[in-house]
Amino acid sequence: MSEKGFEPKIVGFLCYWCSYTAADLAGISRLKYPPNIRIIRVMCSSRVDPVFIIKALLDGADGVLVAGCKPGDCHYQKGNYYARRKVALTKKILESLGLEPERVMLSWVPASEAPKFAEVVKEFTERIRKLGPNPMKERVFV
Amino acid sequence: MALGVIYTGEPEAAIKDFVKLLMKHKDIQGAVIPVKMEREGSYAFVFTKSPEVVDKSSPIAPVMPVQGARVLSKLTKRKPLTKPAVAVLKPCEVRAARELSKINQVCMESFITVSFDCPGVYPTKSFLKNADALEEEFKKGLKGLSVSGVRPLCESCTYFTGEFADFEVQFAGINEVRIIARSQRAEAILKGLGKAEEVEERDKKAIEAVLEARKKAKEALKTEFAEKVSTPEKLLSVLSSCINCHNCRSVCPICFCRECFFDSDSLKTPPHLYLERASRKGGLRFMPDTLLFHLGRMNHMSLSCVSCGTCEDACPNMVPVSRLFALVSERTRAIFDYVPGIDDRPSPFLEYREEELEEYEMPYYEARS
Amino acid sequence: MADKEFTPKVFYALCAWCGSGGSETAGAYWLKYPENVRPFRVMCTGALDSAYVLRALIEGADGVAVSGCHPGDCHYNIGNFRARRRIAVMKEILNTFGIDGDRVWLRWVAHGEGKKLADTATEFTEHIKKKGPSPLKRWDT
Amino acid sequence: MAESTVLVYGTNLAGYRAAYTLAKMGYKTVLLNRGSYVDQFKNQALAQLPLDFCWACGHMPQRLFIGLGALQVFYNAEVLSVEGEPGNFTVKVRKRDQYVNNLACTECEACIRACPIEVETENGKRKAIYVIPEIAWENIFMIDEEHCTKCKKCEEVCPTKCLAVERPTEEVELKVGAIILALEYEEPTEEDLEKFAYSHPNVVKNSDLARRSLLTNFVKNSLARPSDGKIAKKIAVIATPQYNDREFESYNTTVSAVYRAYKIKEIYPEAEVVLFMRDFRGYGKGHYRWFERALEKGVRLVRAEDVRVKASEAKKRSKDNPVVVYSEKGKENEESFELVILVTGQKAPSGMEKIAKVFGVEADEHGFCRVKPFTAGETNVDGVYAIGEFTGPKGNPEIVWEGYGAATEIRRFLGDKNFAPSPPPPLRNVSGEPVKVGVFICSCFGEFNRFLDLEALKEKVAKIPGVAHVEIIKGCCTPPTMKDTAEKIKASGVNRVVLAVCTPLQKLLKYRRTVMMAGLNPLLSEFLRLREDVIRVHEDKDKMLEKAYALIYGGVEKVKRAVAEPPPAGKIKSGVIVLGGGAAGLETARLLAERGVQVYLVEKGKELGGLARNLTKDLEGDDIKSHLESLVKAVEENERIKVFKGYELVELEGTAGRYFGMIENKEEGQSVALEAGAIVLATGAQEFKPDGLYGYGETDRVMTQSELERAIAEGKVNAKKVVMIQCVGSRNKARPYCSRVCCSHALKNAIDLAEKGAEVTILYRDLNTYGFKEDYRKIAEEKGVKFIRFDGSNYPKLVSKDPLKIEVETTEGEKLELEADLLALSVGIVPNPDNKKLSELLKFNLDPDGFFDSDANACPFEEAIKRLMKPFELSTKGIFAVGLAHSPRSYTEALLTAKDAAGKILTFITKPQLPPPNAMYVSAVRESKCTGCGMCVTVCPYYARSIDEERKIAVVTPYLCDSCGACLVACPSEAAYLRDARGEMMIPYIDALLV
Repeated sequence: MSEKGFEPKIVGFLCYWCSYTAADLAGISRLKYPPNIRIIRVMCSSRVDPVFIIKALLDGADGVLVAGCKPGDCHYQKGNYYARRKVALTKKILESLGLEPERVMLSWVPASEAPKFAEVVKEFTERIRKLGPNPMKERVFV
Repeated sequence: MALGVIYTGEPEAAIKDFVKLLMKHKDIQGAVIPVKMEREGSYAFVFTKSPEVVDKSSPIAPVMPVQGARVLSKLTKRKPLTKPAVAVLKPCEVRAARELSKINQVCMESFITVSFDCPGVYPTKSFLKNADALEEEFKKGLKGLSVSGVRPLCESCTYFTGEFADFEVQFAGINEVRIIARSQRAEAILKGLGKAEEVEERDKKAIEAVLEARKKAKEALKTEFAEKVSTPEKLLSVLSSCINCHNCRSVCPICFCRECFFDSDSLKTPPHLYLERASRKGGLRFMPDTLLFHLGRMNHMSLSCVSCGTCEDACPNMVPVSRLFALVSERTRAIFDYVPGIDDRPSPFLEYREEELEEYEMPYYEARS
Repeated sequence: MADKEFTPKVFYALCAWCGSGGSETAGAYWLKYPENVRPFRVMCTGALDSAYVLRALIEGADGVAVSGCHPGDCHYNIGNFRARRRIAVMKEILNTFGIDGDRVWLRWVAHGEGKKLADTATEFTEHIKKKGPSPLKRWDT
Repeated sequence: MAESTVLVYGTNLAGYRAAYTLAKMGYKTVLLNRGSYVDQFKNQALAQLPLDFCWACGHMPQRLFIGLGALQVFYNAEVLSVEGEPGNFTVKVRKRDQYVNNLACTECEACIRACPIEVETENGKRKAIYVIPEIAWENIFMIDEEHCTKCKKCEEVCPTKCLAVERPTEEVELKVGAIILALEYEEPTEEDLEKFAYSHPNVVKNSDLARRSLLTNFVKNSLARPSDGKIAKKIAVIATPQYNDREFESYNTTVSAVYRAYKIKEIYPEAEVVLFMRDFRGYGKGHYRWFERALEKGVRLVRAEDVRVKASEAKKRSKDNPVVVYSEKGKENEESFELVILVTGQKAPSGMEKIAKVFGVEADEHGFCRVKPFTAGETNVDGVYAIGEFTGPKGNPEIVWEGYGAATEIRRFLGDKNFAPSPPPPLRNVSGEPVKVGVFICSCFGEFNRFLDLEALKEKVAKIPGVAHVEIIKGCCTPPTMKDTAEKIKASGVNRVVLAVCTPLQKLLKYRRTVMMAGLNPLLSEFLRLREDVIRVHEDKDKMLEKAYALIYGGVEKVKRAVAEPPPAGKIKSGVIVLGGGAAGLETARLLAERGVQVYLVEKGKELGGLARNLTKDLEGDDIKSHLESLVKAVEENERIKVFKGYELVELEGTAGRYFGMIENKEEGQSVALEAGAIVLATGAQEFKPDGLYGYGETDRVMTQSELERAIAEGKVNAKKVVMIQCVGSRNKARPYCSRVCCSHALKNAIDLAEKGAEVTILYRDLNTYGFKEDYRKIAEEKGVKFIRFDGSNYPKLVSKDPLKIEVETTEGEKLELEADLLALSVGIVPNPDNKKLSELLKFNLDPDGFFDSDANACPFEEAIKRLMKPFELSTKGIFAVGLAHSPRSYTEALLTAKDAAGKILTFITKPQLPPPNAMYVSAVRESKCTGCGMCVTVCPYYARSIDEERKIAVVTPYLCDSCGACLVACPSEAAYLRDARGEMMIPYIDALLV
């Protein structure tokens, strides 16, 4: 599966208050992380509908990262708890479709922890690189 | 005589070659064509720019789970394509697309349509149960346009040639495959490709037997099937398995609304009105408004119905929707002598004459004392 | 069916100009017609959606009469020509299923023609009385 | 300072239309009715409609504008004296108010019940106070002065005190800026119709017949013989003015005659119908069609030279059959009929002498009011106009045009505008409130209690889910009751209103006003007719209660889901593009510019004047040449008119109210962009060239009538024997219309030549000498001009070119050979060959003959009464065809079409938008449902809808919408909807109505 020169395409849904700010900070701090991630800003990780994740995977993303505030830190008090449930559900759906649930990752990245953000991205990219390209994107019928 | 190209060999191969040829034209981008899904299963339309996908395609698919006109509508409802694409369609799909183009739901300029002698298609459900064997049988019966077990509406379809497309593919009743340009645009494309030949028109007699058989089936539909729904009681028993899912409406190429009136808030009345209705009718079946939906849809759409049969295919409970529609639309269209998809006139509901239809008015020549 | 007991319920769609005018004229002259006629006002016969007629036939009306301006007299010039086409289609559909298109009547009535309107209401009620209750007035529609 | 109010004396349609137009332009009008109610003096449209149409809408403008305050009507009015000058007339009027003020009357009929006097009449018994039976569409109460004892019992019981048994005759003094005389049509009297034994019971006037069948339309029972009530089977229809010198033939006579004959055969095919008529003079193609249809149906046509009716006993009780005595082909015949229908003509206005004395106007030789040529009714007195049938027999369209024309011309005498509709009261925002429906049941001051148990009804209604309040009210159609009801609505705190009342057709504005006075948008209300739908038309009290309940239930369910949308607004551009610089175009441009409108006059050629430059004078001898010259001068000197010579329209976008056009001068390579609110099509027409017919083009002794006119003017004609052939190239398959000017043209030349001693013979099919033009036929006959009729299927033939010899077979079957020195061909008018291109550019349909007919674009049904009654202003797409672009017309008539168009344009061009509440009811688009299919655009009769190509959805131009609802039916998903009849309101309405 794993090809030489395979560059995974990763979609990252980042919550506005924590993870997106962390990504901001990472930029300001000139921290390096892989360029494979395409960031989409959402107000809260709970805004990430499972449909978004599946749509991204069906349309050619190799992995999807959902990142938000730490449990208890959510700007909206309880959004990230819902996000956690949604991601868990999505993983189960992918599993039953025969797609690796590892292609979806949920991570808590607080606003101040820019290095953690860079680390998460690096780690996830590597994980996907190992998994190889998403088999869905080559198929005409999805 | 007409302008065209002649191929030898199997019709499907000829169509694929022809589509690839068209795709080489500088003013054409891509093709919309049915392709068999990868594992055992059904067929679907693919919009592709790649000749390899065309190679894998099945232009004359034995089933029609999605009506091609819906595909064209989806592609061009909002804006035309930057350059036209080739679209390989069954005759009923061409007619539906032409009908839709009159009301701005399909941009015909965006497609070079190719259509062919159609043997009909299997009901999707029975096909899926026994795909391999049926596919084999379909291939065998293709050239003679005699495939047994196709949908009842296909059996009685009398507009089964591709003459209303830009390119008509003829193979039934003749040895070779003749592809004939049926529009000025098509002729220009052939000339542009340097492929235009003078091709002889097929003798009408070559397909006369098929036409006769179809006409007979149509008559039977009009008598035998009509008898099955000839009274309100019979009609309601035919509709008794309808679960109001409105699948028939969602797959219909002609039902172009974004939201159907019969799904809208208009029919969602307050609870006490359900009670009023129940008390005057002795009860109220749920889901309600089944008959209203079907008769209402006939009022809206029977004049434009091309009798493609997709609705019946989509029905989970075997309601003969398409035959009901065909039966009705045969009669309603006759009022205006209108054939959807073939007539260039707009829908009869958009026109009127000052003097007509007096037989539908109630005269009043004598006052009551 | 106890025929003697049967008083049909008639749904009478009237355009806002001539049809309604006709019924006002009938009122002005104190012309009597059966009580079970339910007037239903639309702006123009051309604005009478087929769904309304069907709804009435299914939900309790035994017949539907439609009256609007005479051809050429339409307040909106041509609305009644379009209405005529719609009603023709409707009747054909009903006939196909033996529901009887004759349960739907189209008759032009001008503003002044109060007698014609009252006559129509009476005549249509009698006509429907002969036909019996609407076969669509059932619980399983 | 000049006065701004206009006095209209008389109630003909032109007068009504002038009052309407003035109100729309912003001027008040006082209308003087000589009678005591609206239709007592019948005007041409109401007395003599060619076809059986209901004419109820004829009075709509009056009711509307009285309601709005633009129009004041005085009844039993007479003008005593007029003093002053244009702009400042003082008019002394004697008037007596109606016994019952119909605007304040609730029509409860308490007065009728209170009246102790019973009167026996032809139609049965009635009280001394009664409702006028002939006016079916309105309840007009009248007191029979002869029988009334003035006991005043009616006055005592009248709840609104709108009734007074004694109304004093008053004299009032009015200050007005201008005066319009619009006196009505007069039908021949019994005495005038003596020749036709009109006093015999079975001889009836067509107009009486039509009026009698108003309640039923014309049906078989209408043919009941007055003598014994038997349905007549053998019927004669006579076009009387052609055989009677005591009446003038009106525009409608022959058309009415053929229509009546046709109609009898339709409803009673076994009847034998004989039609007596000399010439058929219907000059529209639609009218000609009726002629052919009648013959197809089996009507026997007798082109008799003379007709009279004799009856052995011409008395009202006579039972014998009247006998028609007629001469045909020189032979006298007699035939007896069961029923004789007289299609009568028009008489000169009676009392003209007095009017002439009071107003200073003059009578012409026929006894009608004389007006100046080329004007819309200008009399010899400045500031006094005379319009409609008061000035002579004329067509219904011309009458309407004169109304607009006079209103336009008369504005120059008036001061500042003095009328604007009052703004609506402030409305409460109810969005967010829970729905609370209030039902207000009218008792009509307790009258309804007599028929219906209102308390029981109230109790029943209160149980309907969602009804928060039920109340019985006294009424809401008089100012105090309206105020009272509005307060009750307010106090109840409801936000949806159902008014169970009476006749919304007549009282709609009052109900809307009541709801608005309560602070609610009228879209949140529904008005039901308790009276017309329940109380008056039924008998069984229980069933009535049930029905009333069902109606209210329906109304409640309907308003529950009503939404108060704010009235939309749309802007109108202020300029006008006039295409074509012929007489009609020039006149429109002049009138508009003189009234402050910017005009762009676009002329394709190098010179202004058009086809009229070939004319010197008309049949009546009026000087066309100098009139045209002064018109050109007026246009060229007006600084509000920008003239573009050598330019053509090349592009046009937009719709009524906002057009963007591009004009181009191809020679100079120049183009100019123009913006306008309306477009005037004055592109003219051409004379038919009869190449190859009768040797035309081969010898110079064969020429057309206009070539002959020029030759006469240049003194080049010295022929001794002249033959003229009418209808050359007209009224055939290719051009199935009558050009109406050619007969006059021939007569004009024939008289000129006859005066010079030439022997002139006119070969004709039907001599269309409409109006007073018949006089000139008589003059011609006196001067020795011979008239020979031939049949349309058998035209004269040219048998020799040198000498010119013409063979003709007369309708009597006689073959004649005529020798001539000169042959003149009367050719028709053919449409401008550019019309087709122009129609595509404007997206404006041509009529089947290739002319532009604005009314046909708004209302294609040719015989439609709407063409006459309804002011098509914006529903013509804001495009107005005038002059010969519209139809073949004489110079005078072409100018009239121009004045009409100018008047129509002036009613809207200066307005930014339509005032509410009309605009509240227009159709709208649910954008989330719309797919841009364009079906609503196609079906919209007012061009009010278009597709926004960017968003692919339909959009509405609100000031063009008349809320007919065609769009919502065309749209299967009801993405198009009417604001007061949304789908989600209608289905529950139906469910509840069928309770």
